[in-house]
Formats: sequence, C-alpha cells, structure tokens
Amino acid sequence: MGILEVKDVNKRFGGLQALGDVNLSVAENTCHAIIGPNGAGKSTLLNCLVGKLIPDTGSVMFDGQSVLGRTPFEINQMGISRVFQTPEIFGDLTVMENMLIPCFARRDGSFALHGIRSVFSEGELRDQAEQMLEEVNMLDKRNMHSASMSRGDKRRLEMAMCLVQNPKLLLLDEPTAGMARADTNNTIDLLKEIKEKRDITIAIIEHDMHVVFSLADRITVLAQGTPLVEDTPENIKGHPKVKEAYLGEAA
Amino acid sequence: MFGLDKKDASLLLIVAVLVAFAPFLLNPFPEGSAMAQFNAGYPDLMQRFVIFGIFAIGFNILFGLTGYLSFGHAAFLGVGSYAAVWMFKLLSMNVIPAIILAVITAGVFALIIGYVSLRRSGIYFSILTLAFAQMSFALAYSVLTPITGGETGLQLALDDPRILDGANQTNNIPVPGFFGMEMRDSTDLVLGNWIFTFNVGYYFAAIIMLISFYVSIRIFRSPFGMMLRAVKSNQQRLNYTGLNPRPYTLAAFVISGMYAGLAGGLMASMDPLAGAERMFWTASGEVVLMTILGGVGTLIGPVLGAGMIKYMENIISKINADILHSWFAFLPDGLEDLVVTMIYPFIGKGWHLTLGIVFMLVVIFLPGGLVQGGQKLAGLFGRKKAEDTKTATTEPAE
Amino acid sequence: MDAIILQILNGLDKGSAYALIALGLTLIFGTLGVVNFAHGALFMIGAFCAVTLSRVLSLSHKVEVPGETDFLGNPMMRDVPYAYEIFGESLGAGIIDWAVPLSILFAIPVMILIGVIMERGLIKHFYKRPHADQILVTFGLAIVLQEIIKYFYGANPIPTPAPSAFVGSFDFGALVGFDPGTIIYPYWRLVYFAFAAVIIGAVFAFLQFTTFGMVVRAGMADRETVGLLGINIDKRFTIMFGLAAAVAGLAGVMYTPINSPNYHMGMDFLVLSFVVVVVGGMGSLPGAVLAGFLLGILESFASMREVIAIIPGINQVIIYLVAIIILLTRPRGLMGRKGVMED
Amino acid sequence: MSKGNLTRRGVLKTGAVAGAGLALPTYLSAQESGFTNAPTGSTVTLGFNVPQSGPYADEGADELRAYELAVEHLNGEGDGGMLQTFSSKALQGNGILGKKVEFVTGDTQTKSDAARASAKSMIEKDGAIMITGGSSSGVAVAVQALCQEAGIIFMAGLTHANDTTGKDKRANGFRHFFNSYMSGAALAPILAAQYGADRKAYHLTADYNWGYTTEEAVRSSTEALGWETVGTVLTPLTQTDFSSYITPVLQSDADVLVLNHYGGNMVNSLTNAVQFGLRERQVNGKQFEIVVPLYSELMARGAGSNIAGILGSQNWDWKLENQLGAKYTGTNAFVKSFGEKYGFPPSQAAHTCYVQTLLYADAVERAGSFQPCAVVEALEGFEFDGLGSGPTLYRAEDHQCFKDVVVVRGKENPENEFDLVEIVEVTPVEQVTYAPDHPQFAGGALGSCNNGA
Repeated sequence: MGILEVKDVNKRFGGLQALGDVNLSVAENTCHAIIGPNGAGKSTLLNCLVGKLIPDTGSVMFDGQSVLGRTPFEINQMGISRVFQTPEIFGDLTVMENMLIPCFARRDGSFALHGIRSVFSEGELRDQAEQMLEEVNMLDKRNMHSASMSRGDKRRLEMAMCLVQNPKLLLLDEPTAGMARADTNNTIDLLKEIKEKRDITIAIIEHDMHVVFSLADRITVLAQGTPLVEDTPENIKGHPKVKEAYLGEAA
Repeated sequence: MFGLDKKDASLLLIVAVLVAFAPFLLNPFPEGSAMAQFNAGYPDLMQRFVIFGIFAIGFNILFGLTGYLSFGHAAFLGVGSYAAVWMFKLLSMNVIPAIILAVITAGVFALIIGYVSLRRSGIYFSILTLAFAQMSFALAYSVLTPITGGETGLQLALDDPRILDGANQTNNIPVPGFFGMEMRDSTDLVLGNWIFTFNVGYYFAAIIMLISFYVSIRIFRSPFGMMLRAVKSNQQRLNYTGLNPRPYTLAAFVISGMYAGLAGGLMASMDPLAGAERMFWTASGEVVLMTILGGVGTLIGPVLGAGMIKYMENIISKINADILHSWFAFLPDGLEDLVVTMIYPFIGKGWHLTLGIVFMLVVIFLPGGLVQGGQKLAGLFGRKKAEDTKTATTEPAE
Repeated sequence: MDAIILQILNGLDKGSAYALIALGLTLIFGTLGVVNFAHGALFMIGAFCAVTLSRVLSLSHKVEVPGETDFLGNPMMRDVPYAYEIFGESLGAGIIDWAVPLSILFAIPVMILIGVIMERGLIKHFYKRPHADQILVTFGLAIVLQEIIKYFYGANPIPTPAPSAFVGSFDFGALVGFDPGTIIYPYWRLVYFAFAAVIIGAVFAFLQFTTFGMVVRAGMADRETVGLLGINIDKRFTIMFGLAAAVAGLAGVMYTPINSPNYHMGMDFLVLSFVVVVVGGMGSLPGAVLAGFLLGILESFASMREVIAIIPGINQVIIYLVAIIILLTRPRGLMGRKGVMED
Repeated sequence: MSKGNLTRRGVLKTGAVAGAGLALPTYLSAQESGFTNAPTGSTVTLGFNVPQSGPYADEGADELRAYELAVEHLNGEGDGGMLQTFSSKALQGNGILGKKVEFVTGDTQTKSDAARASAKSMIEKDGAIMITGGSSSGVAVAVQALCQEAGIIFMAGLTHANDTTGKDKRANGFRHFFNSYMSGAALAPILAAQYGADRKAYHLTADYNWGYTTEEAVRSSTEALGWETVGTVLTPLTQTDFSSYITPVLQSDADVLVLNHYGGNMVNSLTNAVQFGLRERQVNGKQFEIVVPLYSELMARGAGSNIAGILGSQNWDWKLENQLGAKYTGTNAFVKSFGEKYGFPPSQAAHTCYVQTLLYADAVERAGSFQPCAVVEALEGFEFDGLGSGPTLYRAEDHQCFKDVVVVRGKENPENEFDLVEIVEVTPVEQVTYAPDHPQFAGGALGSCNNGA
C-alpha cells in the first residue's frame, strides 16, 4: 500500500478524454517520476491530486484518506506540497516573509487570527525559516524583495517554502523547466540531499530525462491519458513501448 | 514601544504629536489676515479630519493589504451612524454605548455583505459591494424612512426616551457627551492675533483615531497582516501553502467595516444626525479616492488623503469672489479684476474643479500618492529623515 | 397585457441607452483593461455636443420691438437667429429644428478627437499602472470635464427638443386591435431604439468583418496575444478609445430629447453602466448589450404599481438586486471570460 | 460690497482683549453677552449656505445673488430695494444695529452632511450669527437642527416640505417659503374650477419626505373637492427616465397626472409625460391635464416648452405687482434692484432668501439685540407687509409665514427664458391657513429658543 493511491481515475474535458483509467501507487519514501509526451495528461493528473480538479470517476487516497472533494489548502494540510512549473511565490513579500507563511500554515492550520503579535516575535518559526533558507543557501537573501530575484532563486525559494512544511509528499511539476544546466544540476543535488536527509516521498513530473534518471526510484509513463508502463528507471530505459511512445522521438 | 519597532513607534509618535497640536498647526495664520481663510483649525473640520482618517485607515486594511477594492464601504459608515443616533435616542447621550453599537452593527453588516461578496474577486467583488451599498442607500432614503429618517436624516427629538439619562429638564435636545464632557465644549487660547480652539469632541475623536492607527500598525506588522499581503500577492500559492484565503479576507473586510462603523459612530457623536447620503456611492468612492490619493498600502497615506479631500471640500469651497477681491486689493483695479477672474473658476463653487485637477496631478506625478510626495520633500531636506519616512511608511505592499 | 407590452417597450428603450453606454465602456474596460471613470463624462459631452450645435444654429442678434417694454421698462428686444437671415426664415427654422440629428455629424469627429486626445495624452501612460491609479486619474478627469461644462452651461437642465416631425407618439395598439391610445410610444424613443440597434450592429460588424476587428477580438480573447502582435498596437488602442468615445457620445447626442441634459448626467449613468458591463461579463460585448436590455426591461417591470405593491421599494433596488443575483449564480456575469479583471 | 477680513476672529481683533490667556471652557467661544458668536466689533457676519455644486447649483447661485443684494441694501448701498416698501421701518440702511453686515458663503451640495459641515464652519470659524439658505427640505431640516443646537438663528431658504415647520420644527428656525399643505390648499379650488370637480388623479411622487408631504397635501385638498385619486406611485430620487412610470397612466382611467417632483426629477418626469402625448390625450371626453404642485422658474427653464399650459403653485412671482396691483407692493422694488444688478428678473428662491435676510435684520433692530431668543421673540407673531407677498404673518406656534399663494400656468409662447409662467390666480392667505396642530404637521415640538453658550 503506497502513500498515494490513484485508482481508476477518469477525467473528461468536453469531448476530450484527458485521463482514462489511471492507476498509480507511490510508495512511501521513494521518488516516483511521471513522464510522457506533451498532452499526455501529466498536469491534469497532478491537478487531480491537489484538489484543483475533481476526477469524474475513480479515487485518490493519500495516507489512507481520500483527497477528493477537498480544497487545495485542505490537501496541503494533509501533507502534500506542490512546486509549480513557473515558480509561484509571494512576489510582493520579502524572502523571509515568504518562508514564514508556510511555517505559520504548518503550526496554526488553515486559518488563525493572530492579529496583534508581531511577525518577528515568533522566534521559533523564524529559526525554522532561517534554517531552511540556510539549507538552500539563501540566508543572505532573506530581506530581499522576492519578486526581484532570478528565476533560479525563485524556484529554490518555492522549494524551500514547500520543504519547510515538512510535507509527506512533495509534488514537483517540471522543477527544472527553463533552467540552465548548472542550475539543473544544483537542483538535482538539492533534491537528492532532501531525499537522503528526510522521510519524504517525491512525485515528479519532468521532461528532462537526465533529471528523471538521476532521481527517480520508479517511473510511470503516461500517454494519451493512460499509464503505459510503470517500472524502475533501468527497465524503462529499454522498454520498447516507451521508446515508441516517447523516448523514440526524444532520442 | 507598545510592541512596535523603532520606526513604527516614531511614526506613531509623530502622528500623535501632530494630532495633539493640530489646533495650532492648522491655524497658522493670524486672525483677520488675508490668509486666515486657509485656517482649518476649527472644531468641525478637525473632527472631520480625524474621523475620515479612521475611515480611510480601515479601508486601507482591506484595500491596501488584500487588494480587494470595495466600492460600498460607505454603507458601513452609514449603518454605524444610524446605530449611534438610535442609541442617543433610546438609551443615553453618552457616546460610549453609541460608538460600541455602531462598531458592532457595522461589523455584523460587513460580515453578511462580505460573506456574500467575497465569493467573487476583482471587479466582480467591487460591483457586488457597490450593489449592496446602493441598495442600502436607496432603501434608507425611501422605504426605510421610519427607521432612517429618509431624506431629512435621522435626528434627535425632544421626546426621545433616552432611558438611562432620566427626564429631560430643559426644553432643548441634549447633546452627546462623554461622562459629563460635552463633545461640543471648546476652550479658546488667545495669543496676540491668533486664536486656537481646543475642542473636547476633537480630542476624543483624535484619541480614538490614534488608537485605531496604532491597531492598524499592529495589523500591518502582524502575521495576519502578512497573510493579507500574501492574499494580494498570490492567492494560488497561499492555497497550496495550506492556508484558506477566504476567512482572512473576510476578517479584513469585517475589521475595515468596523473601522467604518467606528467612523460613522464618531460622526454621529460629534453631530447627532445621520443622513442617507452618507451611503451613496459617491461617499464610497470618496474613501477609495482618499486612500489612493494618500498612497495605497502605506500606513499614513490614507489619513493624508482624507485630510486633503476634506480640506478642499471645506476650505476651498468657501472662498468667494469678495474674498478674492480682498486678497488682491493691493493690485491696480484692472489687474485685480483680471487676477480674480482667472482664479475665480477654481474656488468657491468651482472647488470640484480644483479637486479633479489635484487628483490628476497627484496620480500623474506622484504614483505613490501623497506619501511619495512627502518622501520626495524629505529627500530634499536631508538623507536621514528621508530614510526614516521611507522605511516607516512604505512596506512593499503595492 | 397592454401594460406588459408597454413596459417591454420601455425596457427596450432604457436598455438601448444602457447598452450603448456599456458597449463603449466595455470596449475600453474589457479590452484595454482600463477602468475608465470618465466614460460617463464622454456620454455627457456627447449630449452637450447637441446642446452646443443647437445653440450655435440659433445664434441670434437682438432686434428692438417697437412699442413694447421689458420688465425693467427698457425697450423690448427680440432675438432673431442669424440662420433665418442666411437660409431664409423657413429653412433656417427647419435647420434649428433638426439640430439634434444634425449633431450626430458634429459629434462624431468631436468625440473621436476627444477620445484620441484622452488616450494619447493621458490613458496611454496608465495601461501598466494599477487599477487604483486608473480610477483616480479618470475620476479626476471626469470631474474636470463636467466642471468645465458646468462653467459654460450652468447646472440646470437644458431643454433640447427633438425635431418637430418626431414629436408625438405612434399608436401601436391601434395596429393590432387594441383600443386607440392604450399602446402608444413616442416617435423619438422609437428612433432612439433604432439608432441604438444600428450603432450596436455597426460596432459588431466592425469587429467581426475587419482586420482591425479581428485583432481586437483576438485581444479580448487573450490580451497577451495582442501584446505579442506588436506592430501598431498602440495605434489600434488609440482607435479603440476614439471609437468607444464616439459610441458614448452618440448615445448622449440622441438622448438629449428624451431627458434634458445637465452637467452631471454622466455621473448619474456611470455607476449604472459599470453595473451593466460587469453583469454582462468582463470582456464580452454581447454580454454588455444583453445585460443592458435585461436590466432595462427588469427595471421597467419593477416600476409597475402592481409589482411595488407586492415588494415595496423594489423599484429602488431592482438593478442592484439583479446584479447581485447574477454575479452570485454566474461567477463571471452573463457572458464574461475567465481571467479578465478578476484580480 | 464688503471687502476686508470676513472672519469672526477679525471681529475679535478689535473687540476683544487680545492678550495671551486661556478662556473659560465655552461652546464656540461665546462672549460675555451670553450667546453664540455675539458680534463685538463694528461688523456682523451672516452665513449664506446655498447649493453651489450638484443639480441645484443654479438655484443656489440665484439665492446668493439675492443675499448679496440684501446685504447691499442693509448696508445702505444701492437703491434700498424692498427696504423702501417694508412696513417695518426699523432698518436704517446702516447695517444691523449699526454694525456693517458682512457675509460668508458655503456649499451645501444639497446633502445634509455637507450642508451641516458648511454651516458649522460658518459658525465655528467665521463666527456667523445667522445661517440662511438651502434649496431642499432635507438640508433645511438638517441645518435647522444644527442651528438650534448651536444657538444660531436659521432663516430657511427654499424648503417646501411640511416637516420643516411640522414635525421637524425648531425654535431657532424660521420659514418664509410656503409649504406642501399650502400648495395643495391653493391649487385645489383652482384645479376644480379649471378642470371640473369630477376628475381622476394619478400621482407620481418622489420617494422621500418632501414627496410624501406634497402628495398627501394635494390628495387631501383635491379629494375634499370631489376628485378621486386612482393611483399613486413612488419614484426613486435617482430615476432619470420616467417612461416606465408614465406608461401605466395610459392604462388607467386617470385624467389628471400630478407630478410631485422637484428639480431634475420634475424636469424629466414632465418631459417624459409630454413625450407620451399626455397633453393631447382625451379620457372619457375630458382633456387630460398635468399638474406640478411646486413650480420653480429654473425647473420651468429646464423643461422648456413642455411646461406650456401646466398648472402649479409658487411662493411668489416677479410679475405679481404689475398684474395684481399694489397689494403686492415691494415686488417691483425688488425686481428693479435685482434686475438692474444682474440683468434678469429674480426667481422665487431669490425672493424668499432676500426677504428672510431683511426679516432677520429687522427683527434684530426691533429687539435691539442679536441675542437669538430676543430675535425669536421679535419674529414670533410678527405681522408685516410690503415684502412682495402682501400682508404676512410669522406665526408664533410653528415659525411658518402665512401669505397668499400664487397659482401659475406655463406660458404657451414665452417671450424669453425668464418669463415662462403666467399668473392664473392668487389664493388668499385665509384659504391656505391651517391650525398649528393640523394632522399633516403633527409630531415634533418647537422646544425653546437656544442662545447657545
């Protein structure tokens, strides 16, 4: 029984079958990659996991509980954090404030009206946030206006914001999209480190095979809304069906 | 100090000093001088400055922090006034129960309207709030006349019960007071040609305004304020960070509605009459303009904007042709007439024109509102001071 | 039955005015993303184009009337329009009589010019600024414009009648077998309705069948794309603004015989037109037109005694009530598109 | 024209001891004389609070003209206007009690809040001893209550609702203008005489206090003479297009439409009614008629040719003396000074404002004091003549003036824009007088006069 169990999920948009009978099981403390050509339904599947979309049929269980019908913030409170394809951060806030918000969310739940105590009297949360920033090498940028940072820094900040919540499951939506090779490698190293240090499950959608094969323990290949194969990276590499559907063209 | 950091504390202190000495600062010109027309240090206008300041501070908590533009905030001000006047009529002329009821009633109204309106965002939210406020105005002006007084406004009458105050001994309607201190009591200080008026109502409202300002600073600096800015910045991220934006925005809406109710209650306390025009869309628009004019999302900006608009409305509108002639009487006749003719369209009944021009000039040349103007000025006069103002007043909320 | 027919006619007529104003507003608001609080002022200026032209046409000089005196005992003076002398009495009188329709020709260039100047001189610099700044600057402009009009024309309404050929009413009822005089409708209001239909049709046709229109529609579907198209986009925005101003102005010109224009008529319509545009849905021209007619008709029905008797005060709030209901049941109004002015 | 400083503090400069010191707590810095803003110098300041922006700005401008003229005449400048014809000869043309009259102006915006703000600034900042003006009942009632509280005399400008001297009356407030009841009482007999006693009326009424009282007054007066009221509909203040309220009239069997509207509402509803052919309409063999209970010259100008043949009532008309003789003496004197100064005849709003200023000044002279209670006493029950409306009484019980009411009709072919109505008849004062406790004026109490301080 994996930490995330997707069973028989179907999703249609009008006449388009975006997802057809998707079954997926992600084991705890592994890194599971979902790959597939454009339009394979990867993002739709992701959106079904985090509450942005509700599947027409099927079930999505996380940690023994159904996520269906829950809102994104409820699902996050269950322990799923998501990194977006283009970094979603609070651009108007400083880096430190960006970090504090998930700290508050983790400690106080989805809503708490602490109107009077100053943000910066929260020493414990501050320490957590600083520690996390240290981990991603951004402590020196903590007072920066986050919108003015580079894209790579924004990505790292977003990752740090997700990680500081200590999620059980981290969803990564093409985390290295648009990055230079060096940045990509840094990200891979960061993720590897995270994997080693923490009890965390990672599900990753990625185009860059270098990233996928560096990180993934298991890979699911999605094509036209249906899982084609699910196997270890070694086996996927040589799988004829995958080559035909995906790698063939990529290679 | 008071749990504020140094910059905020000094800003609060500066505002407190300005407010305390407003009767001097607003009356800089000696009586009888030509410039005395520009003196604003009389009780009614000073009261208006601080009351509309409260209104704008509250509005800014919603608009400045969350970015939700309510176009119906005057409804809460109006509801607060009605509640306060009803307290004067039924319970007591003491302002405390009136103001408390005003705040509560406005809060309840804001909760209902906010709950419904916050289901939408952007312009759709603005129009929903506008629609609620316009409905309140239309009904208060007509169908609800028995409760609101309709066109003539809700007024006190000699035969109101006022159950806590006991029988009215005089044949005059009592005036609102604070445990024996009447809001309209004033003391004059005569210094040579200068006269400074210290009014109980003004100082009462000013103290409440300082408290409101302090609370607003605390909200700006609190985790709650940070969440509100996060709402404005990126709701999607907030959702995926496990936070529910709705109760945050609703709380901000209710708090700012209560500020509006407080302002309404104070207005009624200074002048016990509540008219339906207070809820008309132009009144809602006015607080929007005050906030933008002063500087959205800055702490002190809305207060400056409120002061500016009320000053124009009350001072510029009262300058008439005779006064102009008296100013320029030193010029030769023909020239005097020419100068007067040129200025005349902008003063007195043309005060709206001046207001419109000021709006345009400010927004064109000072995109950050009057606060930015202040910063520029401060920048001219010294670096140290500029630094202070800048950090104290502009959190990067915009 | 006849009452209902009449109220539908009333509704269509009110709806024409709402739809015309909302149409121009939504071109600016939904397409260019500018919150234009000066749109009501454009409507008002259109109306004063008609006032101005009719004043110019009836410019006169004074002629003493022998044997009569005025209220102060001075010799009585009578105005004789120059038009009488230039065109002869009957033609001159005819021209003055037709001042309002003639104003259309006068108003189109004036309004386009005003729109273009507004866009080039002011609005252009505000595309990238926050909506708050747009509100402040256009509201300031609206005040300035109406104060200028007030300075020259005063605050009192100025009667601007329709040509005498359009005075009177058309008896619909008699055509279809009702008693004569029960279903009548003033000619000019019918003209207004037809005029609105033509303008709305023309704007739609313009957007549907011209290259320019295609670009604009593409822009309304996806503003990014318009930005990417790059070339001459500034010019197109300017033209759009001029067009919107002209539509608002023409709505104003033709409205003058229905209600005497005054300097604050723009503000009276401003809030209403925003409600219409938003109820119609941001960025949707058909939505704005539909909402205009819908609100016009509902407003008319709500003003019937029978309706007020059931729900007192409904005539005061109907438009806002409907707006709330529609916005709560349809998140983006009747036909709004996702993502336009939602943040 | 008064030039120089115009503030109360200017007065203080010469009058009060200008030393440093903290005065005793007082309201609005009353002087030893024991009432608010007692003038101590050589001048006295009056506050003219009129609409200068918004829909009634032109009416406000006309009121202001009249006030300026009144100040001139009080100060002995110009030709003296109605001072020559006024039955009381207390005023000498040397100001009021020898003090030169100065004035301040403010903008009511026709909003009660703004009007009170403006009045307060006149009282607190400029030291005005009397406030006058306004062109709506909402404003009049609001400012009247304020003046009562502050201990200032309020001389109402144009306000027509019964409430001003009915349920919202105040001891410090006085109204010269006529009211809804008087309009009804004056119009009804003339309507019956002109249109017959067997008529069915349909009322469109502005949905606020003034509309309610006017409808009630006209209804009760006409019904007493045999008319039937077949329908009444309240219309929103913010309405601009009245077509949907007019068309139901076509369905009803009404043969008279009464428009209880004022200002922009009246201009629009009348224009719309004429558009729908109501003027040409025949119902059961009777000519359809439209009635506008409260006429004003400015509204008539706004409605243009639509007013032709429509009956209504006015407080006063500038042609009164010329057409109806010396009973209305004062009219011509006023029209002459006004016309010579401004080039056109005055409106009824201008007249009432001018007269109110004179009446106040005269009362102060007769009382020998600016003290509000003394002024109230002098005005209460004051009978006078020569101010254009014939013999008039300021009734003590409710501070309402009682005088003849003018019934007018829109001219078919007006010669110029200032001569749009013709006088049909004048209803004598006896017919429009009512008991102070008349049900239409029930509720409220004058209270006692307030000197402030």
